[in-house]
Amino acid sequence: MFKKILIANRGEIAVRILRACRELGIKNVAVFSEVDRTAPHVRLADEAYSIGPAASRESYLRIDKLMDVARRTGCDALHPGYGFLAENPALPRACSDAGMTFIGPSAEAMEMMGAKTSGKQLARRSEVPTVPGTDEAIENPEEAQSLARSMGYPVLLKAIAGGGGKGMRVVPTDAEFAGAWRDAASEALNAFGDPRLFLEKYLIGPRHIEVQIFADAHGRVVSLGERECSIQRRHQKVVEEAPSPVVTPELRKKMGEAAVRLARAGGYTNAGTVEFLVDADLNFYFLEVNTRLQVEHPVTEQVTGLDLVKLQIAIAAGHRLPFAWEAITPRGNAMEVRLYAEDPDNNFFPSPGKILSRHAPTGPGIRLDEGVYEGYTVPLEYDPLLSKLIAWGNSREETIARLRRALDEYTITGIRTNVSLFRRILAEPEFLRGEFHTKWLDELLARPSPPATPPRPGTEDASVIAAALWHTTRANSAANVNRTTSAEPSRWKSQGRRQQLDRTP
Amino acid sequence: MFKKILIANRGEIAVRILRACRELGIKNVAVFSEVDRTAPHVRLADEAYSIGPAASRESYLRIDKLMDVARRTGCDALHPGYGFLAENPALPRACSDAGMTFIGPSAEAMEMMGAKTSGKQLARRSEVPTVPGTDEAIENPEEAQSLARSMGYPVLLKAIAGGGGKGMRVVPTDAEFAGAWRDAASEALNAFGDPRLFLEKYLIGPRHIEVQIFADAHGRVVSLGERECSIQRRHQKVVEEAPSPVVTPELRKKMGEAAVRLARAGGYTNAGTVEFLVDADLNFYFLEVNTRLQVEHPVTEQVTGLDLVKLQIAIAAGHRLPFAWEAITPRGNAMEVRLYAEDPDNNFFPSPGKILSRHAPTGPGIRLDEGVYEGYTVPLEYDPLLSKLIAWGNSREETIARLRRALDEYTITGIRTNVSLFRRILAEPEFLRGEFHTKWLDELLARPSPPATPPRPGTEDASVIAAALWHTTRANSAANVNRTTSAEPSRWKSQGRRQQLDRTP
Amino acid sequence: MKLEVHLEGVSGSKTRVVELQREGERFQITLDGQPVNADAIEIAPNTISVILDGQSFVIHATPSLDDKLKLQCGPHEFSAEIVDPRVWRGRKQGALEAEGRQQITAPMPGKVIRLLVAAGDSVEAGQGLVVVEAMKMQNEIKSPKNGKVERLLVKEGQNVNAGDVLAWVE
Amino acid sequence: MKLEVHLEGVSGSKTRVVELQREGERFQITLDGQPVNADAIEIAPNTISVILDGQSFVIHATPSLDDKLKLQCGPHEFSAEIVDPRVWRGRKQGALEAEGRQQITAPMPGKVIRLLVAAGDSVEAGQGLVVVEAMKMQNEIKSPKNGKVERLLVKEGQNVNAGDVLAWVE
Repeated sequence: MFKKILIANRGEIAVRILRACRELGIKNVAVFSEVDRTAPHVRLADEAYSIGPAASRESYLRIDKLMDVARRTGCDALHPGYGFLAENPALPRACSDAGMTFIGPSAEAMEMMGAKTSGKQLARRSEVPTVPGTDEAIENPEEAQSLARSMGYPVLLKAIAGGGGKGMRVVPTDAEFAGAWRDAASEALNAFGDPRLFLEKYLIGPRHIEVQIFADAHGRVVSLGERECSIQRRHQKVVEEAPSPVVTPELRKKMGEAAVRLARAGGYTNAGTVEFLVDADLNFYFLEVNTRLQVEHPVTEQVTGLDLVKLQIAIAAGHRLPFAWEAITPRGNAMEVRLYAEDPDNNFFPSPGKILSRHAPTGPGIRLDEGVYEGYTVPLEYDPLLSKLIAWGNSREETIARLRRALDEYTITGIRTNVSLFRRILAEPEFLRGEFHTKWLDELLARPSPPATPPRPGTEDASVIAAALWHTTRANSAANVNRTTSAEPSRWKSQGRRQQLDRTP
Repeated sequence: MFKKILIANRGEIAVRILRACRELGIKNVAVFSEVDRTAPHVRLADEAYSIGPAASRESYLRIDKLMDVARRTGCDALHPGYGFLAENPALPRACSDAGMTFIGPSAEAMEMMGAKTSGKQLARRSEVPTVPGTDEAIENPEEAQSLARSMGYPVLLKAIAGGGGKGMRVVPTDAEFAGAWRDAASEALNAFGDPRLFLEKYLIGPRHIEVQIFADAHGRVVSLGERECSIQRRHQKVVEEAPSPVVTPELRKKMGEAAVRLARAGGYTNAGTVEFLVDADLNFYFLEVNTRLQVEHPVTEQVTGLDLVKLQIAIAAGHRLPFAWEAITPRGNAMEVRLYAEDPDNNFFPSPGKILSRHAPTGPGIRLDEGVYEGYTVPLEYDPLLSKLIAWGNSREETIARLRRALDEYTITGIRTNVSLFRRILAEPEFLRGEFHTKWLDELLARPSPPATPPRPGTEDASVIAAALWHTTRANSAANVNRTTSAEPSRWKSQGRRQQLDRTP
Repeated sequence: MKLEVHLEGVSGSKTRVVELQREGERFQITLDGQPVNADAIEIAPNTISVILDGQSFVIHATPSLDDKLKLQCGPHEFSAEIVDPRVWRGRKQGALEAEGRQQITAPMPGKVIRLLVAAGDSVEAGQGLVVVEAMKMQNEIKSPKNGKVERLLVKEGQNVNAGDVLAWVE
Repeated sequence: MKLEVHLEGVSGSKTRVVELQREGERFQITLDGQPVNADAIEIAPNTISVILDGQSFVIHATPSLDDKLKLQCGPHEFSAEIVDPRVWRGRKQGALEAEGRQQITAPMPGKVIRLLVAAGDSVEAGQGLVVVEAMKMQNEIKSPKNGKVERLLVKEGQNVNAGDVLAWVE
């Protein structure tokens, strides 16, 4: 097993990884940029080294600096987390050059499976379904129409030279094909000087469902089941759950086998995620492979009982996937919400700043993967993910009830968070019935907000009383200050504000 | 289902119950004594009512006051938690008189099973093994000796009139029987004026293992498996785990069946715990029944996935135990430590007071059932249980590694806690091998403390630097204060202390 | 002590009169002249527990940069302005002025990366005015009303702090 | 600023000299005259992060009633007394005096429920002197040394605060 692991990341995922190291008795080394000196991963790590300015490309994206720290501290392995360099093949290559183990797939597997086009080609070769269609232009409209018929409507016409929606048409029925082809080709010609088109099956309201795979260096590849990730805001996942409310045991088996086939074909090792689109008829289509740990890995952990980060480390160290793990059956239901420092009332504008106070939920069925603490200043330079709140329950209903309860307990002052977004999602009947797709949340948010739930009777009175009490106690202490200091005017407001803003020197 | 539940308790268990209510959509009502106005259960409840002075017998033990609050607020059920009135049959009777449901067994079942003697009699009638021996005096020493031979040595002689160890003798072998009998009888005569003795099988290094049972009102009784509770300090459990490291599937089945038999014989309903002593040969002997929820119920929840408080509420509302629950198989291993406000370096002296700062562990496999928050003053009037820290892992080793990691992250200032006790227990080879009994911890603590683990190199230097930094920043701000106020001497110490002690007005 | 509290929240804006009279460790409280059965205590810094007719509320108070007190009570948020008759402070005139003219401020620190309008342009409510980048995300600051851009106070490339005025829309 | 820090902990008691020199937002630090590669910052009130030769430490500082600073660094605890040459304070004399004579204080608030000895009694180290009840638990306060009870300062039934002197043992 490794002696010391460099964690080439920050935030909650760096904390997640160093906790796994600690539980395994492996020393861990954190790195931090100038603005991350006070970050939780620095606080909790065994060792921590500065690697440069706030801008990622001058710190977290600098392979040379990471390798330098690793060499100086005697690390024998590196964990990339997600984001930053996690899917950059140059990092496993640099590790290999430095005689260290990269905790993840090989550079070759990363290149072959991670890139969209080569991933798709690999999928086709491994008989993993991809969205039906052609990658190349079809010259003859009749040929295209007969292909459309064989795929079934609706289909999507796309310009070969396209982009930005120009030369793109959804064709709902066969009768509309010829006209749509003409319009799209002419639009493409006007926009790009190239009228050529290709076509793809158009998926209506698809779901985003992904399969977690693990492959060891001894040829064993397993699927740990799926995650439902269709709740997305502008292509960004915000709620994830396992298992998916629509996946049947048969579909789970088929998707799992497809994912394993793909991983085998790509010579994949370590943790990976095969993303699929699933249509209303439960047909699934390969989307892409994420050659790393996912943000949403905890929901799989909660239902399988496995620690995926420890498993990644064990596999990287050459251990075999134990047989028993192949037979893992998920238990209950887990759901994760991504708590961001952003303002849902103001178009989800980032809201970094100092966390003045914080009360985090605990208790049965609640897990929090945190990247902040009370008094911490969330920097503006990075993704404003604060923490991931994960609930587990015997049923989807219990999980949602626990998540709601935990969100009600969660309070944070000083910065805005997107907690109210989750309150809204978790109250939507369609969400509760499991009826949604990848555009569902954007459609929901495009609709006018529902009338606000009226507060519990007394809420307003209690708030007025609280404000008065707050003022009264400060006004009195400000008066005391005035008595002992000079006659210089001192207002309670600046007093109160200082207490709030300056609690950390 | 109930509409509103009165929670007749305080601290972490009141919080635990109100969270279950919230998840079920049931309104909850808290009660509090004068010193508990700021307690977490008041903070989190829907409604909260004062029921009198700090002394329990004037507040939490006053059935009349509880019934008054329940009536005024329209509660249709009451949950007693553990401790206080939880095992007092007068409470279910009062509930029944008030037309409310008591969430627990009937007064009759409580009386029959909860009392030591009637419980033991019931056990004998239901063919549940009890510690072999006689309850009544044996007049004839020869008769006693032949009984001792049939039970097997060692045996324990006890004075009928006894107490405080007088007239008590452990007899290791048959050869020593006659002398021991003579000495014990004469000691008993001197101490109590009554030389009569009885005898019991003496268990060497027994374990305390208990079985969680659930019974609905429709005749169904199930066992949810065992908890190992042998780690006790002066008969007080401090670490509990499930499953027990020594219980085999066969023993689990036998103990579970015995517990279910007993519950059936006693006409028991709702949650109960049957406590057993288990000897080195894995013979088990009935000890007593706890007719309520246990402090350590979370370890069963973590391995079964069940929410025992919700189950209690459902059964009290007349629901049937679902069939599926009978087939529950425990998964992995869970362990709980009881964090107390007490000073392990000073004979576990209680250490109530104000929690100045607090950093609680989170992350995979960690559950915290809390009864405190930062800024809270732990009152001196009650049991100083702060929180229960519960870890779950795929194996006992992983669970212990997670618990250690969590204890390392846990910091609290302002009061002393027993965290170091758990660090010590979790490092003991015997504990790690699962080799312990009910006296093990007392024996461990009676031995001289092992030489303290030397701190990581640099710990002392870092602490000195931290002290200097702390002083420097305060000294400067104190100097500022001095400049603006009069020449009255102002020391940084009072300044710093005020910052610490007076953060809550 | 008698205070006027101007509260803004879900159900609009209101002015309430609160009187707190210390009695031992607690306060006797009246609301709009009526005594209420309320027990209020600050249980942690800026965290206030109020038990009102038996109902338990926890309110988190945060002083904000605009001299208002932000109150969070569960999912509900209010903004309170407190008038203390013991401290004379001229009432703000901003509220009236703002009716016709809107001040556009940066909601958070960041960098102006694009101006989408110029002074004098007519704009519609919801139309983007300025793009501010923060935490690697680009964010359009939109016009709150139909009108005309009166002034733009920032340039492309300029760093701004939370609360900085970016533009005026008339 | 140059400070003397008297540290008591696992490995006994030591006096260290620390010099902190502000340089921008950070400090240049020397320990016993040697410059050290350390970066120290208070990341939350009374929580100090120190990175010393790359090793990351978090120290929680709590001022205690005896004018010392309690330091918690993971499982390790230290007690520090800081001498600031800028502030003249007479050194305590307690340390020497205490060698022969022990002051017995209440470690926590509670109620004296029983006196186990009387003034003038000879006692052994570890022998119980007074029983104090707190949080429903009875706790024996023991003699730290062989000697004689010089004075008892409390009575049965009396409430005591943490730090109150209960007795003197000579």
